[in-house]
Amino acid sequence: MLLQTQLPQWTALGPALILAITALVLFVIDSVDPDSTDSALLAGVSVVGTLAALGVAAWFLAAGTGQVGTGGEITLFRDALVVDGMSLFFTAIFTSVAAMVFVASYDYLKDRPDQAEFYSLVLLATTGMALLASSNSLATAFISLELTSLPSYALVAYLKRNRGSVEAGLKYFLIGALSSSVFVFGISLVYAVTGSLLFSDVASALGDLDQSFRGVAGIGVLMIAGGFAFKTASVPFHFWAPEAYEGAPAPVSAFLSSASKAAGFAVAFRVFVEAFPIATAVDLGIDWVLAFGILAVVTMTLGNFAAATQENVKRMLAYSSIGHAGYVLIGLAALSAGAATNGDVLGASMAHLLVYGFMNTGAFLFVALVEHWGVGRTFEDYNGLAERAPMACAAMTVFMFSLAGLPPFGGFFSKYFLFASAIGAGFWWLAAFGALNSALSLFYYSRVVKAMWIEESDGSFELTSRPIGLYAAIMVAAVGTLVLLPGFGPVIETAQTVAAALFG
Amino acid sequence: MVPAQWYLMLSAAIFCIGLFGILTRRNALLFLMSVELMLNAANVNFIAFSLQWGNVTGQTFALFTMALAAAEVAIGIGIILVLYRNFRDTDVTKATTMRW
Amino acid sequence: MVYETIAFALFALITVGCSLGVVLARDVWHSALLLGGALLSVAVHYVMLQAEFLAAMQILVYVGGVLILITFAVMLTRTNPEVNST
Amino acid sequence: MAGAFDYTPAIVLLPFLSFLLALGVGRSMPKGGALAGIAATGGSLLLSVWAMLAVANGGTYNQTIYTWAAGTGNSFELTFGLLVDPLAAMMLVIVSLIAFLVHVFSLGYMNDEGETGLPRYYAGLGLFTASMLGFVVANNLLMAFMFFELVGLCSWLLIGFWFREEAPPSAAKKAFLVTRFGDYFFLVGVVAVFATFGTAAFAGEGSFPALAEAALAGEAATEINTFGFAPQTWFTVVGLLVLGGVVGKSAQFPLHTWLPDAMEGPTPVSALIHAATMVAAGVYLVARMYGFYALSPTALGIIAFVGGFTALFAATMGVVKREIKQVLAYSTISQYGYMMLALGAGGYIAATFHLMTHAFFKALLFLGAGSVIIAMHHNENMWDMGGLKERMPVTYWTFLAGSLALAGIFPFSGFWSKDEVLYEALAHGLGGTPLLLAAWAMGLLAVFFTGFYTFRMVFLTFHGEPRTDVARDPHGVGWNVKAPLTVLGVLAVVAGFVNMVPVAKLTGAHIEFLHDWLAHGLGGLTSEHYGELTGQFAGYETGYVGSELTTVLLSGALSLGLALAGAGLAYKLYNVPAPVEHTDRLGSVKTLLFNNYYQDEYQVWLADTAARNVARGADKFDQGVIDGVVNGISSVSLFSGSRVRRIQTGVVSNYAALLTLGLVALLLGIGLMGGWFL
Amino acid sequence: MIIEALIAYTFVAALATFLAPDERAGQVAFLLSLVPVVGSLYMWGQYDATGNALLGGDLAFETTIEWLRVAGYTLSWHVGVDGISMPLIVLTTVLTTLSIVSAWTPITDRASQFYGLMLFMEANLLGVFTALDFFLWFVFWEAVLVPMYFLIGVWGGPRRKYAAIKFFVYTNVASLVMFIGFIALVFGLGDSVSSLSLPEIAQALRQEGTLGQFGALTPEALRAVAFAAMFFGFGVKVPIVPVHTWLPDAHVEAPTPVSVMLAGVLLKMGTYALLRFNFTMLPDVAQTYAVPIAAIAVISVIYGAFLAMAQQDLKRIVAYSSVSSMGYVILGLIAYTEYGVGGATFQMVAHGLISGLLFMTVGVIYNATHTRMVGDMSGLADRMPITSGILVAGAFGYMGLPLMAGFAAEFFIFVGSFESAVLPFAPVFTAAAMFGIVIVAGYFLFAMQRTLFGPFRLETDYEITSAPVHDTLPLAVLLLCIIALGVAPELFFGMITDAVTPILNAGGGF
Repeated sequence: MLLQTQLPQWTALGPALILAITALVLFVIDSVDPDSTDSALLAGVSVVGTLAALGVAAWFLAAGTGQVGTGGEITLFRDALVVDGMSLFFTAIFTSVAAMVFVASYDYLKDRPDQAEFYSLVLLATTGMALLASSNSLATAFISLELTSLPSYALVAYLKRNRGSVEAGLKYFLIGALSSSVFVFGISLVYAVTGSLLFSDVASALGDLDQSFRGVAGIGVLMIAGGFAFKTASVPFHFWAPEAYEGAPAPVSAFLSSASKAAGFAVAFRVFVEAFPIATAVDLGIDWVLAFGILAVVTMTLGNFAAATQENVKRMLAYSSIGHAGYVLIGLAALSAGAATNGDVLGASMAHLLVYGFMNTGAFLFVALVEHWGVGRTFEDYNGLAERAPMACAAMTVFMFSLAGLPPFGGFFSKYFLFASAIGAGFWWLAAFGALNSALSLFYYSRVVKAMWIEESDGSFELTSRPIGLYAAIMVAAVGTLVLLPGFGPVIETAQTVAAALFG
Repeated sequence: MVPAQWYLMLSAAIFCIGLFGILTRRNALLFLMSVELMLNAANVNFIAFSLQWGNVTGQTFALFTMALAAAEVAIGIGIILVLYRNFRDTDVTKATTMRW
Repeated sequence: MVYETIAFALFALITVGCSLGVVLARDVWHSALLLGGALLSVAVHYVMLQAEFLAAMQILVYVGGVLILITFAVMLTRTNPEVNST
Repeated sequence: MAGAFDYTPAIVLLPFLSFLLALGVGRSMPKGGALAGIAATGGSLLLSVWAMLAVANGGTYNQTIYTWAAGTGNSFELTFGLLVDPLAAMMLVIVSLIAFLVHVFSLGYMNDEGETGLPRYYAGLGLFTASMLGFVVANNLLMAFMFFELVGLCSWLLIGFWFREEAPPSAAKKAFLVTRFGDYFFLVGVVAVFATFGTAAFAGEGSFPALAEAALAGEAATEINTFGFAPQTWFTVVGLLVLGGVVGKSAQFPLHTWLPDAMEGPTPVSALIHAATMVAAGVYLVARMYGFYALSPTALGIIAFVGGFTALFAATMGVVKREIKQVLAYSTISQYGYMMLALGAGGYIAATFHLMTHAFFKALLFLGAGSVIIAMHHNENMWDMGGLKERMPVTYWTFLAGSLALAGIFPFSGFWSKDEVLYEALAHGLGGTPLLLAAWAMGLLAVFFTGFYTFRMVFLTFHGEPRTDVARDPHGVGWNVKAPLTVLGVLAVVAGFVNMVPVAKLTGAHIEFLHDWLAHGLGGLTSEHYGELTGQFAGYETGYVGSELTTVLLSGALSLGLALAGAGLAYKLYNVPAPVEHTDRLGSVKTLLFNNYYQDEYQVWLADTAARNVARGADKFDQGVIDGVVNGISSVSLFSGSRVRRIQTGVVSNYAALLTLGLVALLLGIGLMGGWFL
Repeated sequence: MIIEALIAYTFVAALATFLAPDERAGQVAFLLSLVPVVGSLYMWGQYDATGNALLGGDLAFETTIEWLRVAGYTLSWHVGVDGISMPLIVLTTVLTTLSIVSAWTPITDRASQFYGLMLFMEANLLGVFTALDFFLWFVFWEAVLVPMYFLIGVWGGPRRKYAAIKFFVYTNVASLVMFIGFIALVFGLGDSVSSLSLPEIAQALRQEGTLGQFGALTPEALRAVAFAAMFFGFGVKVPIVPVHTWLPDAHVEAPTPVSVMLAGVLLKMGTYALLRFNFTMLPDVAQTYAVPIAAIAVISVIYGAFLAMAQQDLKRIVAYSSVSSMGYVILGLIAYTEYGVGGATFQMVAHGLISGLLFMTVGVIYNATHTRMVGDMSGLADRMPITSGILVAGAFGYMGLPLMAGFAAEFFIFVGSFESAVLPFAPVFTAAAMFGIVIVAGYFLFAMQRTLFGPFRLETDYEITSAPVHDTLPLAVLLLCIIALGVAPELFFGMITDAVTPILNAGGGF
């Protein structure tokens, strides 16, 4: 109410603007003192900026900006951008993840060059994500997607003297470039048949489409899906993910696997629901729901099965991240035209992404902590770690069990609500596949727990320091993961409300 | 005026050629060039159908594509250079320290 | 109409030919040159499609920017003889 | 009058208290808890006698005292209650008397011999007595079953008393297992009774025998669920199921195998088990619910036949045994066979009579054997004895009295009861149930063997020359051994006089006290009622050879003659200064008898080898197939995981190719389904 | 509010124990765990309800607080106690305290973590037995796995890692399958339920016509499929043959106190859930498939008993015999008679106490001898008379000795299932299952004979002596409880039948 009446409309983009401005501030700091390694200042500014953005997003969300109660979505720049509940919800996810990553980076990046660049790149990527969640046209979607991707490429290759990091950056970039050309080509095909890039116009044009063009439209739609599959690390565009997550600095992996994935889903949800409405698409024979169903099953299966036999914890997490993409895809796969359950399914997916943002970020940050200690990356290296660092290991246990979907952690609710809503929508087979994979995932997640708590350490390592930033970030993530169980109500209710608004 | 479908064919051909390049060549720079071809294929579509539909949306989008392609190339070359520095090679199949 | 068709066919051929050249040429340097050709011929298409401004941009941005960057990279990484191999 | 019944629970609780005392503070009590046990059983005895007097005055008692479990809805209640009628009162006296004597005897057998673990022993005795007394006064089948099981537990505890050796624990296990096997059927029977009648009360209007009778008579049949069978068939089935427990506990063929092994327990325990408690429980149970069995001729026939066969079968095995207690063990089996025969033949009184006399003389024999064993320094082999007559006269004379009773020699107690058993079988057999005649014949034949093995035992033990140094100079026994022997010796002689049927028939004198005793009491539980029932439902009628009197006399003469013949043969073979084994004359039968007809072998094979093989097979199946599938699923998952990850070759060109392939496949799939290419 | 207070208190106690020093953790945990015992006994004393938690009527200590709304369904903090859960709550608190005491000897390493996890598990178990909202219940249900995984994995035997992960994944698979089945059912109910409150769902399911088409499944098919899924899901926990193989591994590897909890309470979760879900909510399906279910029960009884017979490890013997005993529970449940279902519930408690006692005793023996193999021991009764005596008592309790809880439970079940009107050939099934009492006697007697009796012969380089008092005391307490329940089953049985009757009453409606 408040915003709707008293603030100019453009302020609805506040979170994104704050992020962008923070990035610029960082550039300024960097240009004033190019060799600055004052982590505290850089990280502090970044954290303040992202928290401010998060605060604004949460405030807007609570105040109902862009939601049905206050007059519906706010469209800006001739409908190119839209601010509604969903975009704010996702912005909250991105900024929370980014804030945790920044806090953790304070230690991780200590004594490294180019810190300011790192922080500003992450901030720019976050800005891109915020815009991505708000984009209401294929053009803004593409641009903000690239704005997200381009800094990410650089971030993955941030450790430029580390072969793994560089290799990861290369692969990420190459697959990314290929994917974005596919994406753009898909957009061009859709434009070819509809003559518009605005979601609503595309939708109405598709509704009147000559049946003979449906092949072109269909290829375009699926190619666009491919572009999002890249961003969300879904099969078959997932190939970059294991290497990128493994090779990248762990905070970046956390950022990419949590926020970037969420961003991909944010835009995918909006594009497919708004630009290619199910009823229209099915009439044209473009059954993207089925396509996402197949992708969901294949993605979760591939991700989990590959994760089950990894030796490297970080790579295991990478594959698990693919598996989770598969779960979230259920949100797009368990839809049906005009069904009342659509909002529930999509909302459950969104809620899962939020919880995932905490637990997965936490897990990668724990890996960052271990890397910081120089312990090693394989499961064996983690043996007996709990004796040395019980608090951190307890937090990691929380993340692992939460990822596996065990209570009393947030991942339990989000995963089971996701399955439940899929069943509720009649797609019980998706839930069944999810359940199978979930059981398998328990196996490999508990391997980490087993290594930390059950295995004997060989006593060869000493933990030299207690990095405050990393610890703080991990604890925040752990507490978030825990609190999201009893406090899941607002999350799921908000998510389902804003998701339902998308179908409205 | 040439029918827009022909341009569709053309762009498809260019796209496929670019894809073919990506699949067959191992040099990272050729990879980049192939991607440029594919992006151009999309641009051909945009511009052709921009005319067809009588709006400038397509043209505008093509402009964005160019700008982003340029940025992408810039980033890409940066990465290729550090790749070269680390692996003494621009062969993308050589960087396989991480797999499985 | 006929001229347009002929022109389209011609430049389409050039575009496709050059593109094929890009991906088939053994030498990266040749590829880079042929890419320039392809991009230029696409620019011609733009002109035919009444998008002169974009054609100009195509030439400026692509041929002037991207291609130079690529060339630069080719130069920097050329010391290795294996670069030529496909 | 009612005062006596108010104290009935105390009859059971007193020994239980002694059990608790011995278990809890037995270590610090004098004589290891023996005195508490003696006091308790003495108290029980007094109360039992009081109760018996009350019953003699025409009182009976049938009262539910505790609700064990009550369903809320329309289901039946499970209760504990007391039933004191003539049968129970008599049994109470017998059990508490023998338990009392066994306690006293144990002072000599256990305390004086310096055994360790006495508190455990007396705790066991106390619990044993309490369980048996509880069983005796039970007023419903469930309560009976529960105490029946407790009796089994106690037998396990006591038979395995010397647990530091190999054999007693094994024998205890066998005893429990074999009787458990029988109890399994019993339990099914109990459950079936509840399911059928909704009650398991023994006595009263709503008791299950009464309901069954009403059902067969065509009254009130609607309340009864016979699971689709004809009522009589179903009652037979239920009766036979309950009989399983009887066969097990009363050591009837084929579940008799545990009893000889049970001789591993202390001898006073054997006396208690065989005379008054465990083994008697089975027969007592049949007598207790006789009103139910009487409804089913098939069940009765089976009981009679099993009884007769067991009587003969066990007697034959008894003739070759070397240990004194083994002989007694087989004699026990054989004698309980007679009781079953009597029950099956409609001789409710005869069975009860034999139960009583047997309790006295068998307790006597066991205690006498115990006395001999004390004297022989715990050597039980009769071939090591001989000539003990002079050295331990009290034991000898009492033992002889018991032996005469066991062999059924006139006028000792066993004669009267056994004679009545055989007479009932004969009379009802002649009355139109020829099956009983076969059972009678076996029982009669067994008389001969009984006489033979009994006196073989007596002669080998007490007569002739001592064959070992120990036998020449046996250990003395104290008053606490002699006193119980004397009491029981007197009883073994005179107990038969309560029911001298042949004399009564001959003289017309009214001296059938037991008949009168059992004829009154609660309605539906009297011997007369049972007689009516067997007549009505089992078709038992009395037939005679000539007149009733001739039949009685013929039967008595026949059995006495056979017993004397057996005793005479034993006299001829073994009452010599230096007896030798004559078993070789039996030829191949000898091996058969020594091996107890290979009954143990097949049962051990079943319980051990076969069961273990099944178990091992099941285990293999479980580990191999069922768990194999579980582990297989995980292996397959992990294996496919290790394959799946191979897709990630690390070569980015391959990724691009796979990516393209995937996209194309998806395009083709969705396109074909959506009909884009049409 | 007492339930909330108890659960919250126990969570806090768990936390406090985590922070306690290792040397004192055992005592701290014991003292802290006394409060739930007292609390549950107080609840038992105050208990005056007569209803069934799912089918209505009086409930004790009921609270409902709305928690969240998802997809049009309300989730609440909804707890309450009826006659079925009350005994299980008492069982849980008592067994936890006793297990904690019994852990004093064997658990020397990382003690505060151990005891903290035990209390954490207790809190969740209390939640399982009181929760009346599906998701609330499910949270507790799944949360029990986590401490159990650690308890087996960290403090277990040589193959503890394998056992722990097997337990973990196996039961998790089961939960997932169950979840899908149940949720399908809920969605099949459509608008007739607006919350995931179990009573609401149960009552709706028991009403004809409320269940609608679900996807391609007709209401009947949905009932059957959901029943099967839930039966599998809960059956794993119970466990029933053939999904039992995690149990022996988990039991053998788990340290004694954990085995006690596993056998004593965790298995009861499965049967409890079967009763609450399958047999209360879908009585018609259960009755339709009575024969296969009874067959599974009988097979579990007999097959489990034979498996126990084949074992050489005392713990494995007890573990497999649990499979056997749980088969009786299934048999009682499918009978749909007062004694059958009530007896099954009673058996949950009885078996909890008895198997707990046996595991503890085996643990005490293991503490002294460092072996559990039957073949390694002989004549232990000579050195450990009291422990041996208790083992004997426990074993006889397991064999169903009258006046001990096991007999009461088994007898109720047998009587109930024999007269079952629902199960065809009920007498045959009952008699077949009852044969288990012979086999169980067989293997326990064999095992006792070989371990406790005969000449003492165990080569050790240390003295084997009587167990310390704090090891023996829990055994004695358990034994007393077992005898008390055997002599006076009405302590629980009355309230159980109160709660069971509504299940039966409406059950015939289909």
